[in-house]
Amino acid sequence: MPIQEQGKIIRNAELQDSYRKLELYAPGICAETKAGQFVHMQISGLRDRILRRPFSISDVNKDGVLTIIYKVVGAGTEVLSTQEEGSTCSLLGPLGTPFSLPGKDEIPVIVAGGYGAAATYLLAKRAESKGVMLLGARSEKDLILTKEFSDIPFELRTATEDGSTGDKCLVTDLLETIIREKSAKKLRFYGCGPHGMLMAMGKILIENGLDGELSLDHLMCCGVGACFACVVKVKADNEDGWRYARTCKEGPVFNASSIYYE
Amino acid sequence: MPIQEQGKIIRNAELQDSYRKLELYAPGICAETKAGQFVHMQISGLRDRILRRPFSISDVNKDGVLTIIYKVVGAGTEVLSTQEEGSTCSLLGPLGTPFSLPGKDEIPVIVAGGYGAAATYLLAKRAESKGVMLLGARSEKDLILTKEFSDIPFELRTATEDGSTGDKCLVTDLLETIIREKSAKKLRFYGCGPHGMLMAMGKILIENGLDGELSLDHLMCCGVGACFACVVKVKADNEDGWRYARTCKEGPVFNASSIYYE
Amino acid sequence: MIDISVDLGKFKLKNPVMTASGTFGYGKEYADFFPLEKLGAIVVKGICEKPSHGNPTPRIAEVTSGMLNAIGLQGPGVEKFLHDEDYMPFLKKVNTAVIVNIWGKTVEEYERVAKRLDEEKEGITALEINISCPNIKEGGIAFGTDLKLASRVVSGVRKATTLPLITKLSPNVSSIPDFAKAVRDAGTDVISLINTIPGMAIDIETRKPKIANIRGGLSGPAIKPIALRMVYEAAGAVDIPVIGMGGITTAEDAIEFFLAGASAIAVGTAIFADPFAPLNIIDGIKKYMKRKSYSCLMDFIGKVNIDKK
Amino acid sequence: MIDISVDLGKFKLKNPVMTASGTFGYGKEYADFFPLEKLGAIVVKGICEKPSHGNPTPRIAEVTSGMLNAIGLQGPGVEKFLHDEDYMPFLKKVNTAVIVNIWGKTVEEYERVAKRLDEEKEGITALEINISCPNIKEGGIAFGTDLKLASRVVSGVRKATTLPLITKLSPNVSSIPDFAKAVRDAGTDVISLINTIPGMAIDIETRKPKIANIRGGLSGPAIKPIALRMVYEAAGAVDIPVIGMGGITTAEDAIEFFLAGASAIAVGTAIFADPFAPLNIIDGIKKYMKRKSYSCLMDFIGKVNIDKK
Ligand SMILES: Cc1cc2nc3c(=O)[nH]c(=O)nc-3n(C[C@H](O)[C@H](O)[C@H](O)COP(=O)(O)OP(=O)(O)OC[C@H]3O[C@@H](n4cnc5c(N)ncnc54)[C@H](O)[C@@H]3O)c2cc1C
Ligand SMILES: Cc1cc2nc3c(=O)[nH]c(=O)nc-3n(C[C@H](O)[C@H](O)[C@H](O)COP(=O)(O)OP(=O)(O)OC[C@H]3O[C@@H](n4cnc5c(N)ncnc54)[C@H](O)[C@@H]3O)c2cc1C
Ligand SMILES: Cc1cc2nc3c(=O)[nH]c(=O)nc-3n(C[C@H](O)[C@H](O)[C@H](O)COP(=O)(O)O)c2cc1C
Ligand SMILES: Cc1cc2nc3c(=O)[nH]c(=O)nc-3n(C[C@H](O)[C@H](O)[C@H](O)COP(=O)(O)O)c2cc1C
Ligand code: FES
Ligand code: FES
Repeated sequence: MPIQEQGKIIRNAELQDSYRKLELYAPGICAETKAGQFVHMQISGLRDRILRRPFSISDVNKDGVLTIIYKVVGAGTEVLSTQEEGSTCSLLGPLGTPFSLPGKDEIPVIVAGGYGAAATYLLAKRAESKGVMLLGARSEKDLILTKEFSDIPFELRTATEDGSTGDKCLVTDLLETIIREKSAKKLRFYGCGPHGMLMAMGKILIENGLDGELSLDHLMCCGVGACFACVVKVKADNEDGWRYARTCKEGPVFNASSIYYE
Repeated sequence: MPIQEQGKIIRNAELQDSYRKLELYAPGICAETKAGQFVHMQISGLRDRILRRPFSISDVNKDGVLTIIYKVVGAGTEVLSTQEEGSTCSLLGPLGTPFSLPGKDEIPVIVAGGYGAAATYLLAKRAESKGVMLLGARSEKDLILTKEFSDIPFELRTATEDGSTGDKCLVTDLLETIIREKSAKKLRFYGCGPHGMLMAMGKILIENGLDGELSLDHLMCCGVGACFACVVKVKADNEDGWRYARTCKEGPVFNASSIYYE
Repeated sequence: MIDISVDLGKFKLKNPVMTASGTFGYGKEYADFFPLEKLGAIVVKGICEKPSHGNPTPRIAEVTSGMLNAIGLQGPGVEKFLHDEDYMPFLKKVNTAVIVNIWGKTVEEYERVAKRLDEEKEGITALEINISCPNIKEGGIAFGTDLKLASRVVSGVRKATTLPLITKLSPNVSSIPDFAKAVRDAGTDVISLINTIPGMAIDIETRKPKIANIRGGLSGPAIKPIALRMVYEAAGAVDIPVIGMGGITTAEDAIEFFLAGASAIAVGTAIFADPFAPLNIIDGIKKYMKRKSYSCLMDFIGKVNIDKK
Repeated sequence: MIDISVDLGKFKLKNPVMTASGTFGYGKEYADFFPLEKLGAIVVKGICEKPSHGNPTPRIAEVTSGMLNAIGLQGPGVEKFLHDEDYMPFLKKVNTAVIVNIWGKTVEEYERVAKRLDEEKEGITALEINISCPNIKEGGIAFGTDLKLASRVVSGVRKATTLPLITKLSPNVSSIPDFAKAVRDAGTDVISLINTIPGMAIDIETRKPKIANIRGGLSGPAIKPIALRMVYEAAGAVDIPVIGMGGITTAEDAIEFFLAGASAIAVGTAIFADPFAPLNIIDGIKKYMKRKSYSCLMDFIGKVNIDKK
């Protein structure tokens, strides 16, 4: 059950490039968190911007520490990056429909870009069988949590657009390779990253007669399913063949097969 | 000539009760400051409140340090009180019509309440002849800068409404006493404090055939005479006998005899 | 003893703090966070006749001290609303007033929706007629900015139901008093205002409007002074109760609306920032009343001090 | 080379950034801070026939991301304005466009003021007809919210002067396009908008309105989305140039207004926070144009990308 909790900042430090790692003491939320869920954060000091910001829960531990990996992109994350140890911020969470964990005999294949690595870390950690992480980015410096995924251990394969590390290709190219390579095995696919990447991934899965779980990122307002700001088109049994589903409540994780691709 | 300058906070500490002392490095403004002028301060971090706040310049020194004594009363001063050493805030100043310094052979008599002591400190310091400070407040804890005035040296007489220190009376009662006591001498009267106190003071001076300079406090917007937000009624040579004068430009210091008392 | 119950003519509320339509879903979405019983009333998201998709995305944009939205009234339609477990059946179990916000593309649709709700009115305290949504192509604000159309909608709905009627006015008019009087004459029991104010924002990099629908309705603290002025004008123009809303975030904000003449208030956008805002506002109102030694809301509703010169 | 000069039909400006009437006094007040020549134009505080006191105090109140003002057009009157050293004689020496904002209590007063300015028009670039001040008892917004009165004022002034005319519209109407077309037909050369939006704030301790005049005009970042939407609507409705204003604080804000269709913009309330705001905005516009490889303003004025579906 989601709650509101004052998260106390324990650490707020640079992780890599413009990515930062935020650790918050929020035992109530930690206890309830499932992989793929998010918190909706009110950033104190952002007086003239009133909406909360959603961040995936990257990790939780039994001491009640919740980890978020965020990228500084605008006014909110800018102010967040100046918040000091000891200060607090209000969190609503855990919110959203989580990933379903892979079965014992399934190999999880995670495809991630951007903060997607953070959003799928807890999934990888909690998966009983260890699997493969396909991580994509523009350039080496945007590849985050590579060590952490290797340590789980997950097999890490990387793709960069500029070829600065890993294969010089799109991460979805790695996905197609994996599908060919491991076609005999029982794979479970998961994805989180930029919209374009996820749509490409969904289509690849469907073309191959597969399914998977995709975590979508969308502008949010309430975060709890009340306002209908965050909708995406999903297939539906009506005249139009689609309806708008709320990313914050019915998602952020959707089955690739349930998404309505235009 | 007024300028805009980024003031760098050197010290921002409690002075007494809810009064705080703020020292800023602002050499450009310091060099130009006359007693009774003010700075118009933009408080950083006050994102949803856009107007500047006016504060009297309490002191300046030749090292370019400008001192303000402020009371925490609302959102702006609240945020100001959290600003740390090293941070900056934009200042416009020095603004407003200053006090005229007393002549060598005149005894300055200053009547002050609230932050009025801060607003008249530089006047006292720069006066060639030392004089008398009549300081009033609700209670002992609201009497500020008593030591500083004594050190100038000024003769300090205090009045509190609750009698916790000094005479249990209004500061304007002390003024009437002084006028009687020192009637032979050449006195110059100055006042700064709450509106009611200043109006009472003005009337006492006029009844006694005297004049004086009163520094008025008014809601301000531009601070430079452009918007007509801050007006007070002054006597005028027109049909109505009064006109609205801008406190920020034509004031904050007005002659008691020029104010239109309703 | 402090009494914060409020009498809105045909119905009473245990306290004067409601949720604004569209910002609290159908109640259930917030049931995990606090007991919904604590609210004075729950006003649900606008209901029309058939299920409706609403507008394309992006539907919201954050702006200075507020937000733009063009949700476009996505909703289940009246039948599903009446019978699907997530909507009325759930709300019937909540021990507080339930107000159903309705809209239509035509006067007749308003009437039909009202009639259906009237037929199964158990658990419904009142209807709020939304003639002011800026985000739909047909109906909505077009009704709310034309005196004759506004009257027609209200008198049509009046004939379709015996439920108490609240009419929600548009801020997009030159004279609020004219509209307040028109809808009163057409038979509304209560007036509520304001709905969002049409606004726009443009992404200067893509050069696209930040809202797919080009315009969106502005809500939040930014509009509070405008809303307060309009509530003051509405309350001064008619004798029926007025429900005030628009940017209310704190108890102090709410009290300003009471002083201006609102008998009750609704909290909207503030809920997105803090779901507990309505409860904090209820507490704050009580504290203010205690401090001021007011024993009931009538001690200060409409009691703004205006110097008569 | 980046060219930011702008052609407003009957007159040109060296750059598209002006000061909004009432927020920059008569120019002189800010002359200590920077060379006034840098501005595209100085628009002076509203001028009427006789000296006027304006409203009682308090005249302003700070609200969330904005302010309310009810200055009530305090001013020297047209004769003093023309001859007193602080006003026109000073402005004549400044090498930039000077736009005189005018108002009157009656149509005839508008005409007389325009006529006097026409008679001594040396140094005056254009007149801005304020039919939208919410803060005066007679005239002002009453003219700006009535199509016939708006037309009468503009056509009256049109006859009184050959100076280029800008008409400043009120946001307090349901349809901006109707007013834009009416004043164009009445002979205005340019439209400017928006003026402040009537609002209110109440001190909950004293229970008094925070503005002595009860209502005040809302300005500042809070109104920007509303202003932008209205500029977009006005620019879409008429072919004459539009000057946009309302909450513009940064170059990004200004660029949004250009994209929405404004040919020039005015900075108002932002000047109170930062007198250098107009200059920073000029710089920011140039940087944006450089980054986007635009060589003149026409490369992006009105070029908001609207999906035609
Ligand atoms: C379910 C979910 C999980 C997310 N998890 C993470 C994460 O783990 N790490 C991370 O760095 N980012 C994450 N994001 C994106 C993050 O919410 C935005 O980067 C953040 O809101 C930007 O705020 P800002 O004030 O800095 O940007 P601004 O651009 O100033 O924000 C303006 C508005 O747009 C919204 N917004 C801007 N970018 C996004 C975006 N990409 N997605 C959603 N809303 C946006 C903001 O919330 C705000 O309402 C997630 C988004 C969603 C929907
Ligand atoms: C010429 C002049 C000199 C001043 N010098 C000092 C000084 O040396 N020390 C000091 O403590 N205070 C001084 N003040 C008062 C000081 O400006 C206010 O206390 C301060 O603006 C309050 O800001 P706030 O945001 O904390 O209060 P809020 O009440 O949140 O402010 C809301 C608005 O009201 C204005 N305001 C509130 N109180 C006052 C006030 N008393 N006078 C003018 N505007 C006000 C604010 O500037 C702001 O625009 C002076 C005022 C003037 C006009
Ligand atoms: C996301 C959103 C959706 C809304 N949906 C509706 C609606 O369905 N019906 C309605 O009458 N008003 C709707 N409104 C308007 C609000 O009920 C309210 O009138 C307005 O937002 C002003 O109040 P606020 O500033 O407190 O949000 C909506 C507002 C928002 C922000
Ligand atoms: C203090 C103040 C005084 C104003 N005086 C006038 C005026 O005399 N004439 C006029 O047409 N507009 C006047 N305005 C309106 C502004 O010119 C401008 O249209 C409005 O403030 C919106 O822009 P902004 O949000 O950038 O301030 C005034 C605004 C303020 C804040
Ligand atoms: S953000 Fe409100 S429904 Fe998803
Ligand atoms: S504050 Fe603008 S004229 Fe004084």
